[in-house]
Amino acid sequence: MLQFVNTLLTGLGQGAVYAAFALALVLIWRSTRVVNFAQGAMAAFTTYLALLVVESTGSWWVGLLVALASGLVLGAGVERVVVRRVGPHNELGAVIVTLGLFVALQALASILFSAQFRSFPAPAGLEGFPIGDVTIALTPSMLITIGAVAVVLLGLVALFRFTDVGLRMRASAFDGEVARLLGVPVGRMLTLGWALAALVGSLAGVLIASGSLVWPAYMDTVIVNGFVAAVLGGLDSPGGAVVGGLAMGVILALVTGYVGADLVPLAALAVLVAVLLVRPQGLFARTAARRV
Amino acid sequence: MATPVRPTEKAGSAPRSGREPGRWAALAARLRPRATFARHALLALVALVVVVLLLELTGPFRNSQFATMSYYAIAAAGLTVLTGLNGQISLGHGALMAVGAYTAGLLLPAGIPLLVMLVIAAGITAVVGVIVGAAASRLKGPYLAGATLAFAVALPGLAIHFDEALGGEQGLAVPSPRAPGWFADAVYFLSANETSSAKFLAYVGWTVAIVAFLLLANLAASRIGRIWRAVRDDEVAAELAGIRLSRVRVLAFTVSAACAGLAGGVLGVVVRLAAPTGFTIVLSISLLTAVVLGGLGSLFGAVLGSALLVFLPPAVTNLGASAGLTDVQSAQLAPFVYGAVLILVILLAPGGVVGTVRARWHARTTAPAEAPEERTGRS
Amino acid sequence: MSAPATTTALRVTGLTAGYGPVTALDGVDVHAEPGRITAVLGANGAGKTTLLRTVSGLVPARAGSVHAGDVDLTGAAPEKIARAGIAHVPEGRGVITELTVEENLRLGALLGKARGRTDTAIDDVYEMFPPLAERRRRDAHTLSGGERQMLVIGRALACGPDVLLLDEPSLGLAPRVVAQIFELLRERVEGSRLAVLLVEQNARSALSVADEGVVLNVGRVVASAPAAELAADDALRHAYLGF
Amino acid sequence: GCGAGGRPDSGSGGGQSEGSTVGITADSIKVGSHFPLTGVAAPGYSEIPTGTKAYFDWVNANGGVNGRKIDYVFRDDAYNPTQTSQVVNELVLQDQVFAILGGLGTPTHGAVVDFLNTEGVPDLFVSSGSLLWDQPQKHPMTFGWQPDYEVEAKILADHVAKTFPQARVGLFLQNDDVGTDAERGIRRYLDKQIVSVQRYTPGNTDIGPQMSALQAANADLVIGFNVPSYTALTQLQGLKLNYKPQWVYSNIGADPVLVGSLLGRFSQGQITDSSLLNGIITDEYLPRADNPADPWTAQFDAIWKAHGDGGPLTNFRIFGMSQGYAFVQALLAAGPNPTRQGLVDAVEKGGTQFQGPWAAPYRFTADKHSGMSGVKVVQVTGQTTKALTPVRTTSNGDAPIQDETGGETPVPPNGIPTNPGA
Amino acid sequence: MTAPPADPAPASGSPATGGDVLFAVDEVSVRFGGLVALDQVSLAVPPRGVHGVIGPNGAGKTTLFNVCCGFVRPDSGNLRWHGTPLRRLHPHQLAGMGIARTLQGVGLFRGLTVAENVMVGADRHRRAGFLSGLLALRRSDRDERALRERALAALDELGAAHHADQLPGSLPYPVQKRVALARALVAEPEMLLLDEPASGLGGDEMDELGALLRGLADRMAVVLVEHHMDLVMSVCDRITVLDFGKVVAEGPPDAVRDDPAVVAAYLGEEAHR
Ligand SMILES: Nc1ncnc2c1ncn2[C@@H]1O[C@H](COP(=O)(O)OP(=O)(O)OP(=O)(O)O)[C@@H](O)[C@H]1O
Ligand SMILES: Nc1ncnc2c1ncn2[C@@H]1O[C@H](COP(=O)(O)OP(=O)(O)OP(=O)(O)O)[C@@H](O)[C@H]1O
Ligand SMILES: [Mg+2]
Ligand SMILES: [Mg+2]
Repeated sequence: MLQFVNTLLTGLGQGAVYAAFALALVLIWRSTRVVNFAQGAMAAFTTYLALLVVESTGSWWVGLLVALASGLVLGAGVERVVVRRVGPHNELGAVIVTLGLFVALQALASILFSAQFRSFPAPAGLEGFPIGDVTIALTPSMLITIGAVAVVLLGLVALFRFTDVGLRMRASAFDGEVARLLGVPVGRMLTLGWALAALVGSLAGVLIASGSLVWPAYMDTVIVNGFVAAVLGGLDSPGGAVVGGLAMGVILALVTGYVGADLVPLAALAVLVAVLLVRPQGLFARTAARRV
Repeated sequence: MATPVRPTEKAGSAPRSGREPGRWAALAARLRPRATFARHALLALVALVVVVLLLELTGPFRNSQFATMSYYAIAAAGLTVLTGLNGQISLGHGALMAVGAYTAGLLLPAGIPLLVMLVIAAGITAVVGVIVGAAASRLKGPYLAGATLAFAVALPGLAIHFDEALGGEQGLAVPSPRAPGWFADAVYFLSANETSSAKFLAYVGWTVAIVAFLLLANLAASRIGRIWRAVRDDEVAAELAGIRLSRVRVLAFTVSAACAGLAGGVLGVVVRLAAPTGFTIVLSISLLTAVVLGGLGSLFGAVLGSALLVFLPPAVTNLGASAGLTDVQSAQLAPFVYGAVLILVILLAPGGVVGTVRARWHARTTAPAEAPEERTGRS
Repeated sequence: MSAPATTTALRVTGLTAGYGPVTALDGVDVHAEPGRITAVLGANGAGKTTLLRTVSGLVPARAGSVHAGDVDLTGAAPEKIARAGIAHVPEGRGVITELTVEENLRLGALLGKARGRTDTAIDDVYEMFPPLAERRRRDAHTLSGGERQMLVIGRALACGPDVLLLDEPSLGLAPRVVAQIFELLRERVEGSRLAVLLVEQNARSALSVADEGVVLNVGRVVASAPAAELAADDALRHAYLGF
Repeated sequence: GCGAGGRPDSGSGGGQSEGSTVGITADSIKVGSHFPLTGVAAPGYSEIPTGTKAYFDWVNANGGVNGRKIDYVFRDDAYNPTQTSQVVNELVLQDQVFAILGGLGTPTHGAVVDFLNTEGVPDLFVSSGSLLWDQPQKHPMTFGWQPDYEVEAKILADHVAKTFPQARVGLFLQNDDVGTDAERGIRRYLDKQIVSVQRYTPGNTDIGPQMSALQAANADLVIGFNVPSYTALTQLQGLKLNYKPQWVYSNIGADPVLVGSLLGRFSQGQITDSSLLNGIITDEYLPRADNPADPWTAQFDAIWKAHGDGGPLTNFRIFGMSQGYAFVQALLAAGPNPTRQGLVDAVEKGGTQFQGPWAAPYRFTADKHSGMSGVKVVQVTGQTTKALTPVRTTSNGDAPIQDETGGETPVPPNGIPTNPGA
Repeated sequence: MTAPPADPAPASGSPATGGDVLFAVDEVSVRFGGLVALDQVSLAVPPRGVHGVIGPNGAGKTTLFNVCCGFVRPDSGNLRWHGTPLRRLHPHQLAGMGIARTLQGVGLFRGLTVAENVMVGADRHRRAGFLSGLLALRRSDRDERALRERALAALDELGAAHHADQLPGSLPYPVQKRVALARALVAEPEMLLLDEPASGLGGDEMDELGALLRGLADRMAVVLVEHHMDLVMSVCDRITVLDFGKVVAEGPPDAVRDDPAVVAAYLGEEAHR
C-alpha cells in the first residue's frame, strides 16, 4: 500500500514537471503555432545561468529570478533573431529551425558550462513528510513545484481567456495577416509569446533541476515526455497539458514500479496512440474543424 | 542520382509559356527517352558510373564514409517521399531503420544471403510501416510529430526488453559480408584496385541506394506520386477526386518505411552491429534535417543532405583541432556548427540546396515566377 | 481630432506595386473623400485587390504614396495603417476561423476609436447581422460562407474607421443581404467623415450605391468620374465593366 | 581467385601482414581512441581521455617510449555505435593509428571490435567491464582492462554474504550488460537473500518507483551496479522516502568525490556534506583522487598539474592515466621496434606480470584476454575510505576467490614504467 | 413543409421533370449542437438539367452538399442514387459512383501543374496500379498518356488547355475556377454539384459560365448553389429554396421568383423589382 502511494506520489511529482514543460509548449503553440523543440535546450541554458547565481549568492530564489529573466530575454531574442526570419507557412522550416537551435544550444551549453554533472540545490526540504511512522514521498520541494504549475496554469488560462493581450496573441498566431489588418502588432505579439513561453520553460527547467543533477542533456527525457503530454492533452489546451503531464507521470511511475523500467517508453507510446486513435487532436481539443 | 521528384515536363507536352527555354534545354529535351523507365534507368546508369569513379578514386576511409552516406541517403530518400510528396512529418524513421538493422542481425548469422536479407528487411519494415502509418494516418502536424517521436523513443526499448532474442543494450553483432571473389576480380579488372571491405560495403550500399532511388523516382513520376502530392496540397479536394486519404497516407508511409528498413539493413552490415543506442531520436532528427537541408521532395536533395550529415561533423572537428582547440572542445564544436548550419540553411535557403539552385535556374531560364504562393483565395 | 470635412480621407498617388515580375498596379491615382463612396471597378485581374492590399500595407509599394489626411502612410506596416483608421475587408477568408465569432468582433472593436465601448460596438454588429448574434460563442470555422462575410464586414465596422476598404463585400452573400449592406453603407457614410473605397465585380450595383467611380484596367486607371457619369458611358461600360 | 583480370593472387584473406608497423615512425607512434565527448554519456566519461592525454604528454616530455613520442588522438562517438564505427574508421583508415587504446562502452566498442580485428589493429584495454572482450579466438587483437562486472560482483557479494548473512538484499541495476553480468556474479553468493531486483534505464532520472519497491520489499541492504549520478539519485530518493538500507555500490558508481560533491551542494535541501555516503561499502582497484597519501595519486597529481587542462584531478582522469601507464608498459614490452602483432604478443606473453597503479594483476594470456582479476572491498568513512578486505582476486564462472599476495607496486621514477621484461 | 404550388411545365424543353430520378434526398435532417442546419429536406434530381438550390446565408445549402458527399452524416433521412440507398457514404466513393463536386473556394492542388490537377480528377479512369508505377512498366506510361490526354481534352473544352503546364497559383482567378471545373468534369460524372461557381467572376465570365452549364445539362445532372440571381434564373430548370434548413419553395424559376416567401427571406424587395 505504502509502495503504491509512494509510487503514485513520485509519479505526480514527476508529472508536475512534465506539465510545467508541456505548459510552455502549449503557450508557444497557442501564441505562435510553432512547436518549439528547442524549449528544453533553452531551459537548460537558463538553468545553468541560475546555477551560477545560486552558487555565488547561495539563494535559490535569486537563481530562479535570474532564470526567469534570462528566459524572457532568450525567448524574445530567439524569436527576433531566428524564428521570425522563417517564412510564413513554412511549418517544416520552423520545426527544423527549432531542432537546429536545440542541437546548437545544447552543444553551446556543454562548451560554456562543461559537460559534467552538477547538482542544483532545492528550494526547500528534500525529505518526505512523515505520517505516523511512515514517510510519504512528498517533499516540501515537490509542493513548490506543484504550486508553481498551478499558478502558471491559472495564469495562462486567465491570459488567454480574459485579457485583450491574450486574444491578440492568439489572433497573431492563427492568422497574422488578418491580425495586422486589425491593428495587432503581430511581430510584438509573437515575440511576447516566445518570451513568455521561454519564461515558463525556464521555470520548468529550474523546477526539474532542483534537488537533482544538471548536465547539458538533462532535459532530454523531459522534452520527450513533456511533448507527449502536451500532445496527449491537446496542444491548444493549458488544462490538457497539465492533465496530460500528470497522467504521463503517474502512468510511467506505475509502469516503472510494477512492470519494468525498460517498458516506460513503450507505455508512453501506447497511451499516446490509444488516446490519439480516439481523439486525433488530443484529449481536450475543441471539436474538429469544419472542413468544407 | 539526379532525379528531382518535382513535376517535370513530360515529353511531347504543350510548350511552357514564357521565354525560350534555351538551346541546351531543347537539346536535352530531344535526347531524353520517352519511356519513364528508360529515362530513369539512364540516370541510374550515370549514377552508377559516378559511384564507381568516386569509390575507385578515393581511399578506404572515404569509401567507408560513402558506405555510411549510402544508408543515410536511402532512408532520407524514403523520408523525402513521405514528407516532401505526401506532407507527413515523421520523427520516427530512425526506429524504422532499427527494424531493418535488427533484421540483418538476426538473419545474416543464420546464413541468409545479403540480398535476400535486404529484401526481407524492407518487407518487415514495410509491415511495421503499415501499422505505424495506419495509426498515424489521421494525425497532422505536431500530433503526427509527437506520435512518431514517441515511437522513435519506444521502439529501441523493445530490444532491451527482449534481450534474449535481441541482445539487450549491447545489441546484435552483424557479421560483415566479404566481397565475393568474382566481385573483387571485376573491380580489379576495371580499376586495378583491390577491394577493401569498406569499398565492398560502399558498393553494396550504393547499389541498393540506386535501385531504391530508381524505384522511388518511378513512383514519384507515376500517378501514385501525383496522388501523394494532391493529398498533401488539399485533402478535401483530393477526397472528392476519389482518393482515399487514409489508404494513400498509409501507402506513402509504407513505401517510406520500406526504404528505412532497407537503409537499416545496410546500416547493420556497415556498422556491424544493431544496438538500441544506435537508433536514438538523434538519428530520426538527422534524417529529417538531411531531407530539408538537401531540398524537400527531391531525391537528389536527399543525397546532398546525407552527404552533409556524414562529411560535416568530422570536417568541423578537424578544423577545430587544427585551430588549436582541445579534442574535447572540437568534438563539442561539431554539433554546435551542425545546429547553426541547420538554422542558416532554413533562413537563407528555405528550399534547401536543390530548391535554391532550382529557383535560381528558373529565374535565369524562364520568366521568373513568384514562389507558387496561393493568391488570396475566396472561401 | 475632427478634421475639416474637406480634407481628403485617403489619397493615393502614382501607386505602383506587383508580385515578382508581375506589375499589378502601375501609377494609380485614387482618392476617397469623407462622406462619400468611391467604387473601384475593373475586370478580373485588373489590380483592384492589389490596390487595396497596397494601401493597407500588405503589399509593398514600389512607387507612389499613400496619405490618410495629412499623414504619410507610404511604406508603413499594416498594423500602423490600421491604427491610423483604415479598415480593410479583405477578399474572401478574412475571418480568423480558430476564434469565436465574438472574439473576432472584439478584435475589431479593440482597435482604435471603439476602445472603451467595445460592447456597444459589438452589439451594433449583432443588430446589423442577427445570424451572428445567434452564433456568437461558436468558432468561426463553423460559419457558412456568407456568415463569414457578414462577420468580416461587421468587424471592420466595429473598428470605427475613417476609411473603409471593402474588397468585394457582396461575395457569397444573399441578394437581400447585399442590398441591406449597400443601404447600410449609404446610411453610415451620409453626413459622416467615413470614406469608403468599394471594390466590386458587379459594376452595376456598385455604381448604384457609389458617388464616384474609378475603373482599372491591367493596373492602370482608365476612367475616374462621378458614378452616374460612368454608368451612363456606354462605350466604357462595354469595354471594361461588362454590362 | 583465378584472377579474372590477371590479378596477382595475394592473400585476399587476412589482410594484415605479420609485421605491420602502420602508425609508427622512428620518432612517433600514433594511438587512437573513441569516447563520448558529447551527448548523454559525456558527463564523467569525457574526462578519461584527458587523463590519458596528460599522461602521454608527460611521457613525451620525458623522452617518450624508446625515443618515440606518443601521438594520442581521441574522437567523439556520442555513445552511439554508428558514430563509433565512423570515427574508428577515420582513426584506422585515415589517421592510420598504430593501435586503439581504451575505447569506451559496450555497445559502442562492440560495433568496431570486428573491424579492428579484421584490420589487425591492436585493440587494447577497452574501457568497459563487459565479458565480450575476452574472446581470443574470435578477437585476437582485443583486450579488456578493468575487472569485469562479474568479478567485481562476485567479490562484493562474497563479502556481503559473509558479513551480513541475515540481510535482506535488494539489487539496483542498470538495465544493460553491467546489470546482467553483475547479477550473475551476485547470485553466486547471495541468491537466497535477494528479495527484490530493480532496474533503471540510463537517462530516466525518475527512480522513485524503484526505490519504493525496494523499500516495500524490506530490503535492508541494497547492492547498486550503477553509474555515479544514480548513486546520488538513490541517496536523494532514500532521503525522500526515509529509506536507509546499507548501501553497497560497485566501483563505477561509487566515486565519493564526485557523488559527494553532487550531494554536498544541496545546501538548502539540508544535505550539507557527503555524510549520506558515510558507511557505504564499495570496492577499489585504482588509486583514488581524494587520497593524496597514496604515492600513485601524488604522482598522478603532479602529472596532471603539469599537463592537465586546469580542471581538478578526478578518478576518471586517474583511470585514463592508468590506462596510459599500462599502454606504455605494453609498448616497452613489445621491444624497441614494435609491430602491431608484436604488441599483442607482448601483452599475451607478459600481461600477467604488468604492474602499476592497479591493485590486482591482469589475466592476459594467449587464451584469456580479460583485464584485472580483482578488487578490494572498502567502506567510505568521512572523506576517505578504509579497507574491509585485502585485494581479492577471482575470475569468471565458478573460479574461487582468493586473497592477492603481491602487495602494492611502488611508483617508478617519474611515474613511467620500465620494461617489465628487462 | 408544404411546397408552394409550382408550375409543372418543363422549362425550355429540357427533360427536367422527367419521371425518373437520378439522385434523391429524402427528409434529411442535420443538427450541429443546438442548431438545426437541415430540417427534413427532400430533393429529387433528374438525370439531365440544372437544379438550383438557393436560400439565405446559413440556410444549409453547403451542408446539404456536404451530406450528399459524405462529409456530414445526416441525423436522419436517406440518400438514394439510381434508386439504391446510400449508407455510410464516404467522400472518396463519390467519384467512383459518378458524382463530382466543386468547392466553394477554388481548391486546386498548389504544387501540381494544371494538367496534373485535372489528371487527379481523371484518376477514376486509371488502369495501372502500384506495381506498374513502381517498376515504371510500359503499362504505367500508357496509362499516364491516356490520363493526360483526357485531362487536356477537358481543359480544352473549358478553354484552358494552353495553361496545362503552369502552376495554378499564378493564373487569373477565372482560369483557376475553370481548371477546378475541368477537374470535376474529367471524371465524366453523371451528377455535378457546384457550390457558388460564379462567386468572384465578372459579368462576361458569368455569361460564359451560364452557357457552359446549359451545355453540360444535356449530358448530366447539375445541381447549382448560387447567389447570383441572374445566373440562377437563366440556367436553372428547377429551383429549391432553403431557409433555416427547411425547403420553403420549389419549382421553376419564374414561380420561385414571384413566391412572396422567397422574396421576403432571400431576394429582398429591391432585388425583386
Ligand atoms: N500573390 C500573387 N502572386 C502573383 N501574382 C498575383 C498575386 N496576386 C495577384 N496577382 C496578379 O496580379 C494581377 C492583379 O491581381 P488582383 O488580384 O489585384 O486583381 P483583381 O482586380 O482584384 O481581380 P479579381 O477580380 O479576380 O479579384 C493579376 O494579374 C494577378 O494574376
Ligand atoms: N460543422 C459545423 N458546426 C457547427 N455549425 C455548422 C457547421 N457547419 C455548418 N454549420 C452551420 O449550419 C448552418 C448552415 O451552413 P451552410 O454552410 O450549409 O450554409 P449555406 O446555406 O451554404 O450558407 P452560405 O450561402 O452563406 O454559404 C450555418 O448556420 C452554419 O453556421
Ligand atoms: Mg480581387
Ligand atoms: Mg455555402
